[in-house]
Amino acid sequence: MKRDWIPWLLIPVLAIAALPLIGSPASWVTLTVAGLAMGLMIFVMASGLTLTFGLMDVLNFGHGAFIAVGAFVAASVMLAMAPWMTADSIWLNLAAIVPAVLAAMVVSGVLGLGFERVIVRPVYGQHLKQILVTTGGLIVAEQLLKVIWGPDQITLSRPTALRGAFLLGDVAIEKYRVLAVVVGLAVFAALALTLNRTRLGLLIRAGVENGEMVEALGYRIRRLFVGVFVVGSALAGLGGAMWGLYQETVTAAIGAQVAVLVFIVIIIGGLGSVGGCFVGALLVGLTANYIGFLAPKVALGSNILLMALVLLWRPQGLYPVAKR
Amino acid sequence: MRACSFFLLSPVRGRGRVRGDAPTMLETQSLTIRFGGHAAVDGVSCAFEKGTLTSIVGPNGAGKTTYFNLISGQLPATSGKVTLNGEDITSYAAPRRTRLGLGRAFQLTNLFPNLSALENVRLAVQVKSGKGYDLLSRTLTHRELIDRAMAHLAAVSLADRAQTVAATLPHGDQRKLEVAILLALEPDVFMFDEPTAGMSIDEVPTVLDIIAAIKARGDKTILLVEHKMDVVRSLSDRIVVLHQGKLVADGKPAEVIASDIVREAYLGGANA
Amino acid sequence: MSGALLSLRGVETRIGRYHILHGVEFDVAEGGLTMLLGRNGAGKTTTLRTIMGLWRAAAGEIRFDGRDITHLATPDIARLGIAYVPESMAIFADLTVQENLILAARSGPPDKQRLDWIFARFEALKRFWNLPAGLLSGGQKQMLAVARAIIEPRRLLLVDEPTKGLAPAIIANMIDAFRELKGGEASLLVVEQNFAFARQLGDSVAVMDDGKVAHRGDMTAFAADSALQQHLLGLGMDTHQ
Amino acid sequence: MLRSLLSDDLPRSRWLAVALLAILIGLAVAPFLFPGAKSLNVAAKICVFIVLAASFDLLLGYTGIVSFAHTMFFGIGAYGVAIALTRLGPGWDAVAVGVVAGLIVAIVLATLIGLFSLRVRTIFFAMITLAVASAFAILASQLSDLTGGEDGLNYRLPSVLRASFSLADGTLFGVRLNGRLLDYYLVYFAALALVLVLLRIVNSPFGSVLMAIRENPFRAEAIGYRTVVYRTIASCIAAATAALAGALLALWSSQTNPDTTLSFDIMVDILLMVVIGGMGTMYGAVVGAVLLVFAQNYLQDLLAIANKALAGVPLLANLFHPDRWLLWLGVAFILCVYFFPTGIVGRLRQKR
Repeated sequence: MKRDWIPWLLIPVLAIAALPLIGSPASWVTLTVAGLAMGLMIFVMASGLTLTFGLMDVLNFGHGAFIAVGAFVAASVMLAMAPWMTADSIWLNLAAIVPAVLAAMVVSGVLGLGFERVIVRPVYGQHLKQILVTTGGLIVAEQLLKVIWGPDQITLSRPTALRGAFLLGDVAIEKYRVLAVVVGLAVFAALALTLNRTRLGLLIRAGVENGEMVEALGYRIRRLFVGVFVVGSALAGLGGAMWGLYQETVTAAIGAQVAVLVFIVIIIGGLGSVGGCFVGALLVGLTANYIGFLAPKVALGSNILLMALVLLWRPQGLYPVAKR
Repeated sequence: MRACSFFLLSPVRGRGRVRGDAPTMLETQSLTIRFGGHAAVDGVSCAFEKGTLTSIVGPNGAGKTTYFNLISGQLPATSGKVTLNGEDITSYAAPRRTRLGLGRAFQLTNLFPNLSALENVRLAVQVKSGKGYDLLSRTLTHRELIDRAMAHLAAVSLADRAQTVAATLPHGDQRKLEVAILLALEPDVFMFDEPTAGMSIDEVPTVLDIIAAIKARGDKTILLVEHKMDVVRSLSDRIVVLHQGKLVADGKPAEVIASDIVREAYLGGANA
Repeated sequence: MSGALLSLRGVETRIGRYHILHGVEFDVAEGGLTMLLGRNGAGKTTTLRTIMGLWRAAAGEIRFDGRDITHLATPDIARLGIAYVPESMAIFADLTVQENLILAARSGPPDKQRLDWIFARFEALKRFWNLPAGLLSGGQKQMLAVARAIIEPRRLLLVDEPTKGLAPAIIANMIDAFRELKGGEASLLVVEQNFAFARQLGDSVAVMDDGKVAHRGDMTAFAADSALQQHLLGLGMDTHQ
Repeated sequence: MLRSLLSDDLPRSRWLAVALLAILIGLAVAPFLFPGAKSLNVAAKICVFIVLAASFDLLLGYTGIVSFAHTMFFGIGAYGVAIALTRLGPGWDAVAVGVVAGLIVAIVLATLIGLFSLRVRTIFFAMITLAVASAFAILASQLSDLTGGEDGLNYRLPSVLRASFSLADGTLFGVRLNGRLLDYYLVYFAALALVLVLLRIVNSPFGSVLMAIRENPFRAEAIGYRTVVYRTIASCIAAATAALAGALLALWSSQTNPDTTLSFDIMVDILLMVVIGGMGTMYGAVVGAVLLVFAQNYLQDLLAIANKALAGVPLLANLFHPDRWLLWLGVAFILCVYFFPTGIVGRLRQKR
């Protein structure tokens, strides 16, 4: 089979097409890095959602709750370790960030486990109820966040080592964005390797196609699904933590806001495809930054426009999943 | 009368049939659909005349239901043509074909489960009345639709279950309701996909009587997919045999049933 | 019945609102090959799916190797040593031929000798080893589906219409493969429309009609009784006369 | 007469009939029974939300479509009137222009979204509407020249609707007969009429097709109904009605901003109203809207009492904080979806 590379080509095509419009190469580099960073953060949050949909036909409208929880948990840990965050040593900074991010992932993951049991499991296969009940889950989760952390937004500042920018000539690249790109690529590489090179990955891919046959081969797809759901929730927590540091503020509504971008990305990618989700996320990130620079007022409409264009071209998304 | 002569076709490809006197109501020309590389229906050409009942038989996977889906528009043809009453309907979506007079009953019962039996049939009556887009009158004021729906329910002896929610009807009654919906569409071409499947023995005659009654009117065209050969034989004017997506035999019931090619299609080449 | 590896007693299955099986009863002997025949819609596929746990039996009992498996989950049933080749073949189209087989071999990398044995019968699988299975032809997919079921020794194979859409030469290979398997390591329950194939392979036969087993017995006797075949297998020319 | 007015869709439950009658009469006499600007405001809000929830039920309950863009149409209606009144001055001609423009925009958008995405599965449609609605909300706050941005618009209503306008000298039952009273009855009767129209639509031949599509879209298509067309028309009607509800809100409150018309919070409120009241019953939307607006005002008082009692306990006290009323309704919502899919009205009708 010929691999379908055209969607991947869209990324460089979009970047190159933007260059003459933006004019200044320096601004272009800054915007491109910013777009990649944003796209990769969204990818981290969206990857789990697209896989759970592929596996069990479950779409969790409450996914945003995990993003928000990740942001809050990470913020709490980092605020508690404020001296290390503000210290002038990259190692002390990291010693604060790493546990914060891990805590965010663990808490989101555990929450995902509970969410799957209480909210998602009773409504398998019933889409209308699923949409309603997971939205209900989001409402309750958002309120609980306010119960625990209070209704006000939390201000969070990045650690010393991640403030400022690298200067290459007249090009400024924010350090934090570079970190976001690195982490996002690492997550993508890990997911791609797992899916393509491990038995577990084979099982997940097979399960997305035909869960019943995977069961008939002797594997428990339910367990697989719960595992993917939990990992997806943990990744949403990681993404939430990164997004919180990126915005430098955390509010209970953060989840619902970012979830909209996440939905756009997985629709563009073709529900169920990790590769499509990756391409979609980068396209969304780049478009948002380019348009944000060129015509700030319509920046958010640009994602909708992008989605509409992609769906006109490929109505099932960039990489539709072959179903039974 | 029809002049259906009997052909044995070794390598069959779309071909003409000897024509009868009755006008052709429905015709497929080299109708083909491929899934991937596999042709599920492969160049089937066949004309169905007004006032006749044709049974389509063949072993599992021969492409009978797929052939039905191509005719009624549930699947798009890869190539070939479908004409209804002389009009090329190949590119039409299913609803339009239905409104033009193609009526189909489904193999697996396919109702509006939480609506009453009457409402199921009334919705079908309503299609041709053109009242579907009427949003400001009350449904209950359209007595004529309700009366006609009741008449169709009575025709399948379900009149006393009119107010029962479809999902709670016993299986046999659901099959009858399916037939009532088809009657209510008042089509020119009736397509029955195993109408007696899953019915208890004593319920089968009701449905067969209905089919016989439609046939007796003489102005309708009936296509029937059925496995019970005694049913096929007693009702059909003509039998068409599909095997691996191709039309392999076509002719009078007695001749087709007795033919080797049919035996081969069913039993896999053994002289059992 | 002694020596029965699989036995069904009074199995009833409902799918949604439909009552499909009405008390199915038959056995598959240890080391034997039972052909499950019957016309369309008689309930053969539903029977296989019920054994595999893909539909739940509403009543009755299914025993495998003396153990009640009626209420086990599908993966647990598979792990007892039952493999299933569905009618739809259910190939993982996005995975390569190799990956399909790696998944099917639960206990580790596929055994080299066994692979060679499979390649000898289904040569196309070797040729398209690294190709996504979705690109195989219908017949090649069927080979892969069967190969997936026999990549490791299993005690019972449930095979739904293995010859559908196959060329005669490949059918011959399929017959070879099943012959070698039965009696040796595996017992088989095969749903089949192709009677020529069925009579060559089957030791015993169960014929289904309207969700029940209408006839059980020896294949040789059944193959000799053409009136019974015609009555049960759907042509029924001599009935109701 | 009553049958015709209710389009043969009678309450079919004594308690439901009592509740509906109480709502109908209660809202009619509200200005006299509970005088004061605040309670009149609550009553008017109930009227507006009844229309909004009922129009959403046409989609969710009757057609089986989940749209998260319903507040967008509500906002379009409100902003249509608000912008027209701001730009053209406080006249009825401006109101007419605003209402018509809002309706046109709403219908065009609903048609576009419908034709574009109603062919696909429920989930797809829900996601797309969510995305479109959020983009629209941000767009509205960005185009501050037109919409006043985050602050919204403050404008003057036509003079007959203002408090300074005197309908007649003196008072009736101690209530001044001024323009606000007139405005309230404008909202009340418009809402009543719209609900009756929606009731008629769901009980019309067209409405029966919608239910058929909800039950089995494949079969509806097979007997000859073009489901995409019906679904699109249904979303256009729902969008237009939501826009009219928005216009009523704008005519009542003399200010329009994103928080009161476009926010996701309002969308959540509508969902709660329809699901808790009872999907696919139309009366459920009425009951749900009343319940929710009441809860917003009185559940808070109840929670405040619990909050005081638990003042010492750290997390528990927060759980019963008056601002957390939505938490409890959210829980009720989830329980409803699981255990009472036909909501309050469905329960009442079962009991008879």
